[in-house]
Amino acid sequence: MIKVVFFAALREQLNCSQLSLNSENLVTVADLKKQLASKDEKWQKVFANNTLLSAVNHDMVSSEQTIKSGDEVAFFPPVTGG
Amino acid sequence: MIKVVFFAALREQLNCSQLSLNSENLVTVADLKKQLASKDEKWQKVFANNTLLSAVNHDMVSSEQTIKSGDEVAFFPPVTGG
Amino acid sequence: MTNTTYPEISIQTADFSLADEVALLERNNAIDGAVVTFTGRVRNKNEGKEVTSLTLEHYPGMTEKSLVTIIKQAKERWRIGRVKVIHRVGELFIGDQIVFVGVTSKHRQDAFAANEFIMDYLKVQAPFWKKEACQSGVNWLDAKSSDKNKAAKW
Amino acid sequence: MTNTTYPEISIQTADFSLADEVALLERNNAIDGAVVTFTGRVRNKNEGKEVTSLTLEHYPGMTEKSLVTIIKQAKERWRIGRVKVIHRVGELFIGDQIVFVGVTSKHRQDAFAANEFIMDYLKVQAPFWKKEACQSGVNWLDAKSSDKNKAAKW
Repeated sequence: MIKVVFFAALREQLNCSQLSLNSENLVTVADLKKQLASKDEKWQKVFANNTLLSAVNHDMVSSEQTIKSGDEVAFFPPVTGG
Repeated sequence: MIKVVFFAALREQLNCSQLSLNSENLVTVADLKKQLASKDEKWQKVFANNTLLSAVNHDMVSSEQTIKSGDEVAFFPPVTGG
Repeated sequence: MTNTTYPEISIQTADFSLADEVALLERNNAIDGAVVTFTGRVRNKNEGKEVTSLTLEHYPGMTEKSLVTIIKQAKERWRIGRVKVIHRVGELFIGDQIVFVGVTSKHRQDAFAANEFIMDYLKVQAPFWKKEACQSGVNWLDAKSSDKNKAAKW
Repeated sequence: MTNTTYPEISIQTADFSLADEVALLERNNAIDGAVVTFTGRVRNKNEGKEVTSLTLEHYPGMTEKSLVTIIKQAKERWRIGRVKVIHRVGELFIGDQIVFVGVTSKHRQDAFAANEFIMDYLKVQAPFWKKEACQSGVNWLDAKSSDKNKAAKW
């Protein structure tokens, strides 16, 4: 299983802060994004945004990053702290 | 008359913090330095130091700066505040 | 307020005291002659709009990891002594303190550079998000490309 | 402690409070989101020698004029809000505060740059001199060529 978390505008748009997915057939973050985007039109639209950032186990990563069962994957908009 | 003031190491070396000079025959700061250096061996030695800084009426100046009666001329070592 | 696992950082809802933080940076630290602080506060205007409040969200766990990494990078690049980074989360109002970065060093240049580097990297790497409330409503702030460019210059 | 003729600067023997100075910079100032401070303190060592105290001499009148000019230059170069520069004179001991520079701005980059510029120029243009007391005796400090080079880079 893979834990997926969403933050800020993304969390609100999806109305979802967290979900779990079976990690079968998922090799990379890109695969995970594709699978999430296939849920419905809303998710498709949100994941079409190419400014979205991804993190795996609390490290910022690119979409090519491989993932495995037990990982925590996060998706969020560009950060605006400070 | 020209008021001449000395600071820090320079003041201690000369054992003098302030003096007044007749401004006749003095056109520039360089002239003033030359006249002060001619006082005695100690003054000559101190004014031979080419790192000495000069100010006229509270503005840092070069030795070519012209001076006139009523001016306050200062000589001091490179500054070390902050 | 200090995170006991990571004493150099704190993510907190509570306010902080600049004086207390600087006192901690300076205590028993007579080898460092320079202390540079940055404090970021909620401005009354942002891009022309009157702001009434900001709400800060963050990603617990990743926030700490990213700040610790940024501080580590700063220590590798400059000869600095002590560092403290505080970032508040939750709802904040005009004039409230948002973020504090304090750096000490023997010589001032290192503290200035490391402090600005930490802020620049925090702005583009630490997972915080600001939601702004103004008279026209509530909206998430967009990231600024100028912040991205500024971080890339280091 | 504030000089009434030049409210942005103060040359004083008394200590100052960082918290009070920052509070003044921030009071009724919700347009500026960034506050950068520099505090310089007496270090316990200088070039390998154990220091016991420093005595600061200055040139009254010229000091004020030079600091006012430096602040004016900073305001011409960066978009900054409020500025305060405090420099102590007289005898100071290990850990004592020597100098404070505080700058506010809308955006952080201006406050960082202006603060460091003011310190760099103060170091080479403001007529202050330090006499250092250590176990081997008392001597006037030499100016550092690195300070001259740093100021020349702006």
